[in-house]
Amino acid sequence: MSHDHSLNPETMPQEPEKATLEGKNKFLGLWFFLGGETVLFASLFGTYLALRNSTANGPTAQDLFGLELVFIMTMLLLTSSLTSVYAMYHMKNNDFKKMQLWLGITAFLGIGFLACEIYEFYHYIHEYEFTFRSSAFGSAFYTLVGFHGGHVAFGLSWLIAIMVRNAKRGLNLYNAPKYYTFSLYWHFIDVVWVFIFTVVYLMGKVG
Amino acid sequence: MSIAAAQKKGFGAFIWDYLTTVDHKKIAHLYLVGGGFFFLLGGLEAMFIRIQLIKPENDFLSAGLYNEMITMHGTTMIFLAAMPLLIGLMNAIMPLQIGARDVAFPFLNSLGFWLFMFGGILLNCSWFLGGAPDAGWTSYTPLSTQSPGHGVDFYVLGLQISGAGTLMGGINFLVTIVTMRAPGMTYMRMPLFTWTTFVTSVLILFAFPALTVGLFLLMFDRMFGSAFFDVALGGNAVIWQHLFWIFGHPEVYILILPAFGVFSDILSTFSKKRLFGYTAMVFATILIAFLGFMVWAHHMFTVGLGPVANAIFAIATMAIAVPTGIKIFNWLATMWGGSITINSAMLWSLAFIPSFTIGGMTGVMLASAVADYQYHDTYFVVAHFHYVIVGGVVFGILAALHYWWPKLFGKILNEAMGKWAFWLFFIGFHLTFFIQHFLGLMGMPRRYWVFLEDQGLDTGNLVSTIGALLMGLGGLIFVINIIYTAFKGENASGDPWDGRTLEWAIPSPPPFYNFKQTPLVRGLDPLWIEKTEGKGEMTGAEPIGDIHMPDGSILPFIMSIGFFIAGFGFIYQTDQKAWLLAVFAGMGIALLCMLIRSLKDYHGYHITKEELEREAD
Amino acid sequence: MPDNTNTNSFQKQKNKDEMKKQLISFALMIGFTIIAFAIVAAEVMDKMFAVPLLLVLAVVQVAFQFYYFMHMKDRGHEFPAMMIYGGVWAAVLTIAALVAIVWW
Amino acid sequence: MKGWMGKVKSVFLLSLLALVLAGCGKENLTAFVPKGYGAESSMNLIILSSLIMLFVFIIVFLVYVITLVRFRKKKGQEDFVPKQVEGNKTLETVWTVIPIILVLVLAVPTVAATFDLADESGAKDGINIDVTGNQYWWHFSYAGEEIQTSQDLYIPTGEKVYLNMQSSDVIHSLWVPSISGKMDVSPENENTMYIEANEEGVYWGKCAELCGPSHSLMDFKVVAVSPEEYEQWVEEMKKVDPEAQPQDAVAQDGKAAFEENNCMSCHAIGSSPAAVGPNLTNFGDRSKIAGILEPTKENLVQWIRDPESIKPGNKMTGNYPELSEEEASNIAEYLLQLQPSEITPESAGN
Ligand code: HEA
Ligand code: HEA
Ligand code: HEC
Ligand code: CUA
Ligand SMILES: [Cu+2]
Repeated sequence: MSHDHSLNPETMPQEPEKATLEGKNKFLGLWFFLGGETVLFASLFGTYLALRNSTANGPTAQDLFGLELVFIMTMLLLTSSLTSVYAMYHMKNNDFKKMQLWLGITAFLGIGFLACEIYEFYHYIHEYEFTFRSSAFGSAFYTLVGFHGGHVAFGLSWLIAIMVRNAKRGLNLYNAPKYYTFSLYWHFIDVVWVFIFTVVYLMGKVG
Repeated sequence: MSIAAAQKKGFGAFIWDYLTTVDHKKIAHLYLVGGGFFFLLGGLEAMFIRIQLIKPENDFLSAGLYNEMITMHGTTMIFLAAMPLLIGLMNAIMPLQIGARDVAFPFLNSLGFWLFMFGGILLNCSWFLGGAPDAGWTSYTPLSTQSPGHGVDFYVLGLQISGAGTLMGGINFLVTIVTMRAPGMTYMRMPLFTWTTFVTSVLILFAFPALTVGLFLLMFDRMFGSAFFDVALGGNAVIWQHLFWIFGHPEVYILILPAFGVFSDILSTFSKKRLFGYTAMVFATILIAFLGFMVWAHHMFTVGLGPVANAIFAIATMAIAVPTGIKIFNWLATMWGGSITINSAMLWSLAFIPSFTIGGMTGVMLASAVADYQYHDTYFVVAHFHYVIVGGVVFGILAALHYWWPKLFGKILNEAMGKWAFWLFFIGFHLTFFIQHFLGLMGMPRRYWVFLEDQGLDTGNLVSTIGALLMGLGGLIFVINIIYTAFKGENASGDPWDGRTLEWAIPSPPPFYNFKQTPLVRGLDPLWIEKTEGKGEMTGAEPIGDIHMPDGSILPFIMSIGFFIAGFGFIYQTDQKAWLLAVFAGMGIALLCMLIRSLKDYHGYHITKEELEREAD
Repeated sequence: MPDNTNTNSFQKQKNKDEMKKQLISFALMIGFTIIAFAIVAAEVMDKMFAVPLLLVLAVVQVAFQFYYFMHMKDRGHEFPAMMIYGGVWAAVLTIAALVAIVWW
Repeated sequence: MKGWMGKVKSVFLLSLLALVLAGCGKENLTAFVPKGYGAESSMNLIILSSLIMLFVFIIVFLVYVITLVRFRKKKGQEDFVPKQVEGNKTLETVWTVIPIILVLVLAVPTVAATFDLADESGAKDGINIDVTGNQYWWHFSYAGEEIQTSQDLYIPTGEKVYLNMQSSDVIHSLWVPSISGKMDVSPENENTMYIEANEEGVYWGKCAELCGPSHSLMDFKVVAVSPEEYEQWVEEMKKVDPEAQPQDAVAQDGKAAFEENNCMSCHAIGSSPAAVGPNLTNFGDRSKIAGILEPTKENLVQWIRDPESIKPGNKMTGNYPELSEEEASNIAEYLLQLQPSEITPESAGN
């Protein structure tokens, strides 16, 4: 009954992530968690929207935001969403090597995104003296975007941990759910980012 | 670990067993002990409050201490007593009711408990470290951001940590109910307690994140100089109120719905009838939960949101009377035509009906926005919510404890003491809180450290205090009953009450794998069906076979200690940056545990068929 | 179990088709993103129109993520879908509260 | 509707009167005896909702008692197994529909009253008073007249008085139970409400939102006088000369001490808007010291020397030099002589 053995194409079920009870549980548990995360981010978005004009004579959204960097970040994260889809595609086809490869690309893109974000924050703080404490707008901006960044960072550590852990073992029914739940989480992060670039940056630019 | 080895062990092994357990029944014990302890603490705080208010301008407590007392009373009772006791009951009973061997995430279950426990301990450490939080359990900004000392910091981190535990509990129950029901246990055959566990968990899932965010914002403002609630920098204090109540109102249904489930099961068992209007009961539960998300601003009628918002929220709030009424009448109809046995469990349930009805109706009175301009923040509100909380939730917990004690611990609570405790508590309860409705309208706002002489408030407060002391006495007898039962109690059979649901189909206390064979469910009240059709016991849905059990783990305990340490670090780094070390160390411990957890494989172990068969005789 | 496994050529084909759909949705998402950025960068549109349009574009994109990338449209996703709808419902209320009635 | 409501109301009020006479509730404090527009509005709804609730409770309780009496397990019938009833459509419909109707009956007047009390269309031409809530005292600034008072709010009877309220620190809530419901006073937004007193009198006001240790001591008074008296009071208040020397020597010493001991940095006499502490222009007319103490000299001396013992956490403590008994006593004498007007809480019936 142990699910530990590496799978060969003969024994690979169609949905390895949900083939065991543990897998099913993880799958549902993560989805439910995402339901909760929706409210979490909604509360942050709501706070941001309520405070986005409370700049207390500090820099405003129009002063700060540049579209180029945000566009690059968006492309990085969106693409990483696609690469993780590819990874899951190869998981279904039981091609462990390709799965790891695509996940590696995902991680790479994620790191790129995070680097851009760090650069962006650094830039605001040093060029504009716009900090967490400048105004209610500053607090809300860094909190919302920072929470998302924190999620990305956590996702990356998670991804790297399972990739390294399973590198030598290959795919099995015990770790397939872990990969799959990671990919769901990663997509969700992308969803949040879509709203961030829309609500924070684009709407901020529009005014 | 084989079954026999579990019997005789030293004290150290006993403790170790509980620290590492992932068995839902043992975790339930932990929750009950933890929640019970905090309930006593909260009760003690209530006694101090009432003693302070026994006469006008009393000086039993100082002004600052009084505010700490009410804040800790409210916070402790809601977050550390009522909720954990309910979660404990859910843990103990829900898996049994659906015929499961365990919950979906045993590890998370244990982690949830330890987070709750260490969050609670962290919060209460404030008493010894310069003062407890003093801005009310609602912690309205900017009072809470301006509150000096570290009191409110303890509130923020204590609740953040224990809240994370609760959220895990909620997700765990949801997945358990979705994936682990026994064959034949369809959704519309689940006992009401399981249903309310399910709906409550949904509420937890959607309500707690708002609190999480609120607490983060408060934490950032207090500890890292952000400006969410700082008017000078453009902040807005009302954001906190919205976030708090978007969480807070669903929270009160998180408390009451499980109690509703308890009463549904008990009333039907002791009336020997199936629950009247089962389908309506289920839908009423869901409807209450749904509406519960749309009414939070009824706590904010006097904030000045304007007439449109006030009118909408007034009507939405009143609407909840309808599904709740459906429940009340269905319970009455369940008893109607039945054969009613009255014992302690039933006494608490019967007392619930009129008491809660009063509380619910004062709730509807509060919902009438313009009337609330008078009631708001007075003792009328205090009376309302103690009627629903004590008369609903606390009665529910006590009823459940009497009802399921045999299942939990294999002993029956003493009936005579049960009745004494009940009557004292019941009479004390009405004495304490009924008169508070009038006190409120007579001009006594809540959270008043003293009331002045010559305002006509003396008699009412005296009566209220006397009532509270009676409740204290009742509580004391209940505690004595527990101790007495532990040593001298009558042993219980598997089915002492002629029960109807699956938990009564197995021995008391249940073996750690619960069901030797997963039962086959053939309808609502499965055990009752088997009884009336002459068999008297459940049929297995599968032949006896190996049972897969999860591994115990100490990681949840250590991880929670990590967060606990980090909590202290966060609180004190405002005084001294060196405390950041504690933050890093604590978080490091927690993250390391997470890493170990995800890198190490946990395959559990199997109880073999042979062992099970040996056990049978 | 055999027809449940992925050696099944029918299954393989299905996975491929699925992947194709996902590629298309990715292309659309990128497209929407570019449109959104273009609207803002070009500064041609009035705020009154731009903001709702941006929001619509975002919602559509997110729907792609959920339904295609995360398979919420597939069988066996009834509960996930329910929970996300529930979360969205609570989210909408929360945002409405904080946007509309905080500054009353 | 009106007549019917009126009758019910008078019966209800009579029984309430009995309650009040029995020692429950202090006149001009209790919400049970409304003496102003807002309080009456609320009271109507309180009565209506109480009646609905009484009706529901009686039904529930009757069914409950009958059930318990009739269906308790009987001796000798221990084995009786009742019929397992699944439900009953008609019954279930009845107890869904009736509560809906009852709720609607309550909802309609609630909405009407909510909009009525929020109607501020008269504010432009009416009397406007700016209210500031402070940890633990109230300040009132009469718009259009150069008048400031603290702790005592003067209003004319029979007229809507519009209050524009804001806090200088944390959230407070202004409540005068017998003439009006409450409204929060918050630091970021100005909240408005109107109050209207039907009869002359001095009404107790309270702070209803937790605002710190002395939240329970943040009382104030609403002094409702006839419109003519109000006019007179306004005139007299305007005439106050902050520099005026008191008559007797003790009070003169007191004035000097008041000026020497830093009191003026927080307290103003006259119409200059004081920020940190209460305006003391008509201090001698007050019915209470600091909102709660009887206005005797001993009490005042104690307040001046050690306010902390009276209102824990107040913002006066420790911000001025320590005073000797004599200095304090002189200051007290001076302050108690600040009586600019004939129209006082006493004359209004306290
Ligand atoms: C278990 C907890 C619990 C429960 C179940 C409820 C239930 C309800 N509550 Fe309560 N409430 C609290 C806990 C709870 N409350 C707490 C803790 C506070 C204060 C928080 C704080 O400020 O610290 C509070 C405060 C509170 C307020 C704000 C008061 C204020 O601060 O000014 C309001 C206002 O509308 C309110 C309304 C209601 C209503 C309408 C219900 C309804 O759900 C009740 C429905 C039930 C019935 C109506 C009875 C049965 C029905 C019938 C028999 C049918 C027929 C009935 C009719 C036709 C009316 N509650
Ligand atoms: C679950 C919630 C809960 C419960 C049960 C209670 C129970 C009680 N409460 Fe309280 N209360 C609140 C929640 C609760 N309260 C909240 C949220 C507030 C608002 C706080 C704020 O303003 O911020 C409040 C405020 C509040 C006030 C108003 C304070 C003020 O505004 O100034 C008062 C005053 O009388 C009061 C009294 C009491 C009393 C006498 C009890 C009694 O019923 C207590 C009786 C209990 C005991 C004496 C303990 C008995 C022990 C046992 C039975 C042992 C069990 C052991 C095991 C299982 C092992 N409470
Ligand atoms: C730091 C500012 C400050 C200083 C200095 C100060 N006070 Fe006060 N005073 C206050 C405040 C604030 C209150 C209101 C306290 C409360 O009710 O919570 C008050 C209240 C009073 C009251 C009661 C007022 C009322 O409306 O009932 C009197 C009288 C008084 N002060 C006299 C004095 C005297 C005399 C001095 C100087 C010796 C003095 N104060 C110095 C701030 C100050
Ligand atoms: Cu001001 Cu309470
Ligand atoms: Cu509520």
